[in-house]
Amino acid sequence: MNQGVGALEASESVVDQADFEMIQEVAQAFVAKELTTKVVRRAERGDWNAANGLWKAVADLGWISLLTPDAFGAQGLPVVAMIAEELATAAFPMPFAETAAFVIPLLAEFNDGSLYELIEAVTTGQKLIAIAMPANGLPASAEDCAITPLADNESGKPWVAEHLERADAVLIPVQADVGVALALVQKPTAGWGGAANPDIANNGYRTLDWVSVADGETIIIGNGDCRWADLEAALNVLRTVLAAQVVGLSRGALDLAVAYAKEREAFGVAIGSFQAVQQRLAEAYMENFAARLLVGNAAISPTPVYVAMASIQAGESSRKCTFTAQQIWAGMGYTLETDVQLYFRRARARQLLLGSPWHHRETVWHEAAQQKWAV
Amino acid sequence: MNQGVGALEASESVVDQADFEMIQEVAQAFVAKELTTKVVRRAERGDWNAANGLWKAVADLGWISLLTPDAFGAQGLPVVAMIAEELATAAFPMPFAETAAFVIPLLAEFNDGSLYELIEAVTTGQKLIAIAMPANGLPASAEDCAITPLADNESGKPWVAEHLERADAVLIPVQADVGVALALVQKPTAGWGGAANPDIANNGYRTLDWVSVADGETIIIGNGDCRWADLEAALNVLRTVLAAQVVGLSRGALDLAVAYAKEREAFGVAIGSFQAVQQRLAEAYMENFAARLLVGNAAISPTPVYVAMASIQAGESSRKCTFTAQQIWAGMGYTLETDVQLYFRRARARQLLLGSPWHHRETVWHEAAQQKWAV
Amino acid sequence: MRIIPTEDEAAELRGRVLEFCEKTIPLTVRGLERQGTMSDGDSAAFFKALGQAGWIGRHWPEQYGGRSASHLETAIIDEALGYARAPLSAYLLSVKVFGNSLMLFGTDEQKSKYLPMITAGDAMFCQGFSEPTAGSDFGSLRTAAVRSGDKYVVNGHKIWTSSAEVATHMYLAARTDPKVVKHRGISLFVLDMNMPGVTVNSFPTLGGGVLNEVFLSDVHVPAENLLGEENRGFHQAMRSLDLERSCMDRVGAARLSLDRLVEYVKREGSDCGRGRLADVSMVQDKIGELRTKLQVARSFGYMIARNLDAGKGVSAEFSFGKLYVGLLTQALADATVDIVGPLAQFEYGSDLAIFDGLFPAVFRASPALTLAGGSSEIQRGIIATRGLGLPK
Amino acid sequence: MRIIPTEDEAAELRGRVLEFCEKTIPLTVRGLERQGTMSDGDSAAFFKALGQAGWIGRHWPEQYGGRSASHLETAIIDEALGYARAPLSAYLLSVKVFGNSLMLFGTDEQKSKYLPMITAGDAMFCQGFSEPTAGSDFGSLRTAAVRSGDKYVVNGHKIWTSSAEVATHMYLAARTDPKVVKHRGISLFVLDMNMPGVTVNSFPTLGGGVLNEVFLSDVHVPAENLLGEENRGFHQAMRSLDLERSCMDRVGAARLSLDRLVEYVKREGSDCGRGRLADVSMVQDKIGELRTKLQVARSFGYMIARNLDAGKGVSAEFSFGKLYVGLLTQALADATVDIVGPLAQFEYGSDLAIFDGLFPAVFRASPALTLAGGSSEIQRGIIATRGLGLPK
Repeated sequence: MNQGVGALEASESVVDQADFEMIQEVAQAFVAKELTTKVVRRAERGDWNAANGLWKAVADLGWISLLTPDAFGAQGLPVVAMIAEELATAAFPMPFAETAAFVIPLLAEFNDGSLYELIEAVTTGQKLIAIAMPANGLPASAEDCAITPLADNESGKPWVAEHLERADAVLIPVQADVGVALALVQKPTAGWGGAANPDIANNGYRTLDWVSVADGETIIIGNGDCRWADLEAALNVLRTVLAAQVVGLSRGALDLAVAYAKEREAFGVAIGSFQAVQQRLAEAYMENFAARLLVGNAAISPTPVYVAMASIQAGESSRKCTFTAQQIWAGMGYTLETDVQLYFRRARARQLLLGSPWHHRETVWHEAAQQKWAV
Repeated sequence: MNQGVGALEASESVVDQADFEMIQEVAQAFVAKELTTKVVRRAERGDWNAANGLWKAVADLGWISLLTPDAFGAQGLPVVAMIAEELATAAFPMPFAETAAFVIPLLAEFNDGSLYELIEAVTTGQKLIAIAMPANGLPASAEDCAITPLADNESGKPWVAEHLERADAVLIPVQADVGVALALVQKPTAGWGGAANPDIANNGYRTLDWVSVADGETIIIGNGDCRWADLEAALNVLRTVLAAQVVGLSRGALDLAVAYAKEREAFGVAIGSFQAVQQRLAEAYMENFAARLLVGNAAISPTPVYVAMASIQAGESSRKCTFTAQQIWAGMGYTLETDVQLYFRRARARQLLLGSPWHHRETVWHEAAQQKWAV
Repeated sequence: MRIIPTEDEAAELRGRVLEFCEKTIPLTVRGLERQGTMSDGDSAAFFKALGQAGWIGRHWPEQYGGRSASHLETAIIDEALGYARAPLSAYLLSVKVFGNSLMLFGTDEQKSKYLPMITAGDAMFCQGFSEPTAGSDFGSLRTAAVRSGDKYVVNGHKIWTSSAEVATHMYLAARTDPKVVKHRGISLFVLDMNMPGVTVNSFPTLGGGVLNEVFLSDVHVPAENLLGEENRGFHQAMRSLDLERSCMDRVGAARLSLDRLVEYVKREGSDCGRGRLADVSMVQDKIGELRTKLQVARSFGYMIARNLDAGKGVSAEFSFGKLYVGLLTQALADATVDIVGPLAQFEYGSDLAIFDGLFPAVFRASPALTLAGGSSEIQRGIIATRGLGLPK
Repeated sequence: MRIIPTEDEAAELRGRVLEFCEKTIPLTVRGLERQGTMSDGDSAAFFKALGQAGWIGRHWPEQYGGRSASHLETAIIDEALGYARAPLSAYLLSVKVFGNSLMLFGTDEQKSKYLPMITAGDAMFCQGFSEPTAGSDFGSLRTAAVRSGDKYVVNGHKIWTSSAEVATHMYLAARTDPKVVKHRGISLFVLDMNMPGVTVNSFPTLGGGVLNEVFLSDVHVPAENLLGEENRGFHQAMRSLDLERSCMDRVGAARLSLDRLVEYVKREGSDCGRGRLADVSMVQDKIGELRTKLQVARSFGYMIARNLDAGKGVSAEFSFGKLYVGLLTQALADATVDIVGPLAQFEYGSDLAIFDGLFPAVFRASPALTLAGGSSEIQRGIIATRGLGLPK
């Protein structure tokens, strides 16, 4: 029972409920038919062929371009979040959130007319643009953006980019004379350089090598137009979709746990008939369902407070679902042979990008401190 | 399985393990034979006769005087904590912690020779001395003490005292020219005055009426000798025993829950055979057991960090045990006819006196930030 | 997608309910001040005023005194009533449990008779399901209804009957076929509480209200008061319980507690006389956590209302509503006491009580929120077996 | 009351163990850097060095290579070994599970043969209890040991056999009487891992170590290798598991994680490059909470050791040790990742890894701490039935 668009306070979205449900059916069918965890398993071993092939299929379905003005524009966020969740149930390793909910909307927003071709190439899956960020997390203020791609070589703060190896270009948030801007750097002829950074999800992070980056052809996007507030809004859209992915990864883990609980026997009965197992799975299911509802709210209204709530609850869901799944799968799930551990690792890695839970709770506190009903 | 003295880092206490266990047996026998919840039920209705009678019995057993130099002195704290815990398993409503672990040791410590008679009267149960404190909690610094009993009338901060109605005198921590002191005020001829303050545990709090207090014969104890550090040390001893009471109240609730789970049937079997019920009771038992161990540490070494840890874990135990007990007793436990709700209310009231959990965790943090093993 | 009502319309509706309560509660509610949940006890005067103002059963058809409103609208009203601390026990039982079942299983005559009495605030229902040996275990029901001519003769002992002290009617479950076992052979009736043979005893509760037991001794219930099919009462009763799970009244009550807590921590001197608790990071953090959980509870409530409005039927996921708000309220009640400190222990009637003792009252009542009407364990069992398809 | 050793003596002992590890681990441990719990995998070289330095089995009598030390002393040693991230899988299995059982059930000959081999660091035991169809359900054991003259012929398939990749011996449970059911008819043996018919397959784990399966195909185990009584193996095996519950090694490992976290948060720039996480109240609060839990885990461990030293026997409460430290480690691992943020995801081998990737390694390994050797649910069941006397 996927509620999809389920916001309560935000009451309108241009996406029709019937449209939403139709796209959801397509997404679910796509995952069921095309997208197995073999794809992510191969990718984690360094073989991205299957993942790239499916990326093209995702592009052909039009899902990367949903947040362009031609499609739903910003109003399509509930659809993008839903697709991200569905793809994540199979732990699809390609940067769907980053591309569809950050790169593309930003390029579209600050398109001075010169970017149509690039947007076309990205939305059709011809080109991949990685996003660069400080190693300790997405920028929280203009000061966290790179001084310029070149000069940041001297600040000493490490920057990283996921999927850099396979990217044709990298998008770097930079400080501009007025506000911020985006440096789009094409892959240098000699490659990206920088050290590989093995991470918990085998996502292929590399440290950004500013010397190599300086060799890449660079254009600056949004200079003069883009304020920190614009970038922050874009980051909140990205976080909403990242949270949706966390919900999807959690659901994937939960589904595996339920399936195993039905199948695996102990003391002559399915372990899923034990009350203690039922209680834990039911609780995980509830937290996951709750996370979907709050991500739904954020997708309709990606304000800081809704995004914070969605992030908090996505984290709660991830903790409950992926951990419970490991417990149900027990020793079997502890070997790298089984899928369940993929979700455990990958959900955590995604969740980390959402930011620290106490920052989110502080954001919610400020809302709670101001808002009051009446009486 | 009561571990009693169970500190790990503090390695010595003058109380012999065999002595300890012998007194514990006496205490358990006393509770089993003499102390039913009828006592607290009557007291909550305003009839303190049974409670007063048992107070005399407690005094006769020598338990109020354990922290005098004649008995174990400060080294007797593990025994006092153990007795407090045992008495609390039957929700004994008299101020055992306050008297045996605060009033008496302070009177003994600052006895200039004039207090022998008073100490004798209190330890034999002839006289009861209430302790006064700011309504929002035990003093956290010298500034929280009363300016003088009289002058604080003007500060406007409400002060309260539990058991004041039945007390022959009240002990008020006051600010002194050097450090702090204790004002011992005899009951005024016209009574204590002040409004009754119904509380969650029906403990008979009254607001301190400074005008009435001024009519009471007053002596100042410890003036010139007593520093805030002395009072703080005394408060930590008190908190240790309050925490022991919380552990005892939690255990009382847990015992009732276990008994009911064995007796009450649903779907044709005892509800205690349901796995979900077993899991919750086992967890509550573990938290309670843990709290006893940490109170044991604090009783051997009542430093701020051990007292903080004991308070945190006593709170955890209380939450788990009393709440789980209410859940197991379900509708039956929700009526005031049953005992289980006594523990729920009274454990919470005691726990509040321990101070806020985040203050305790901050204390522990400071220890953690400094201490390190090696490597 | 368009959600009806819009947020502005919802706010307007909520405002009207709150305004009604602000005027009416002081005039109609006495002696319930120590109650932690307003679904613990009741006021016939308030219920009457609520009905006269047209707030009861708005989602029912107009012919029965309703306004054919959406379930979403009812959810908004319930939330506001909870926020206003309106006494709601019989309201919930009359509308959510009895009335909604009647809409499903009742005859036209029965609907025409009882629903207008409810919407007018004249008929207050209590629920006679639980018995000493049959709590969550409905199959152990012992109260017997023996057919005799055009009536049933009822004998039995009901417990935990909230609102029985003021109710005009009881929604009764009784065994009509003693030969079959367990869940079969149970039927549902409307019982007039003024009939000879009905005795109500009240017991004060931890939550500050009362619970009742009701003895039924040769009570003559007319045969026309049978609701639905004879001996099919178990399934009907389960459906009735399904319909009460949105619990928006509790969401509203939780929101009131949280709003009051926020108000308190912003007071100068709230931090042990030194500063504001609102400036303590841990307090902010905890409130941020609780506010998020409140949003979840609310989202569950709206999800349920929307699904009912969309005609999607009852699903296992409805259990989330009740379970989550119960857990939230417990967490909130406990955290509030921790945050406020020793002043949180003073009850209504003490000069030191904050907000008339709201915090200790909510704390005392909090255990009941996961035991009344199906314990958390049972809710989770429903989710596991019905929602996730795990074996029973 | 006098507790031996004193805190000073304990500190001295701990210091010596840590010093030993600091010298020895870099020389003897390779390839285990990504392991989150050092009881996941193993090093024969380290085990040998540990034995030669006299740290193995000190609580055993001197005639068996021990030092007749107290259980408390062993607890202190185990805690220090865990803190030093020493590889401990075979150490724990050889001493806690096999050796301590041997002390209870073995013959003098068996004790004289195996215990000195263990204390010298020459015999490393793995544990052959689990099977594909018999995890926590020991009664479903299928591996068969058929008596044939002066030996047993063993056939079967063991799984989750930690340390089998380096072990010299297996502590084996096999069915010796196929006619009786469930828990009866099981016996325990010592099996030489070098015997023909033993095949070990290793599987990499989430925790960064390996788990093994062992196929036993017509392995000839001498009859003298039977441990205890034939067909009484179930009860003996349960006793063996009882003895491993203090888990002080895990307490030490948890303490290392916490110390490292404290060290990290005190670094300038740890708070997203802006300041110190140590100055964030919520970080202090969480660490204060975890430190308290660590104290609980430690107190449980010492309680168990003291009870063993006092000859009080094994009780249900021993389960607290294992259960609590497992839950603590999970809470700690998760909180650490939250506190440290995105940098916590970088593993050993990354330039960005903190403390060589300790935090992600501990996080990855954390699920195993409540499933290996009896899941949390089973531990709680033991506490409920044996400790609280609830019906089974």
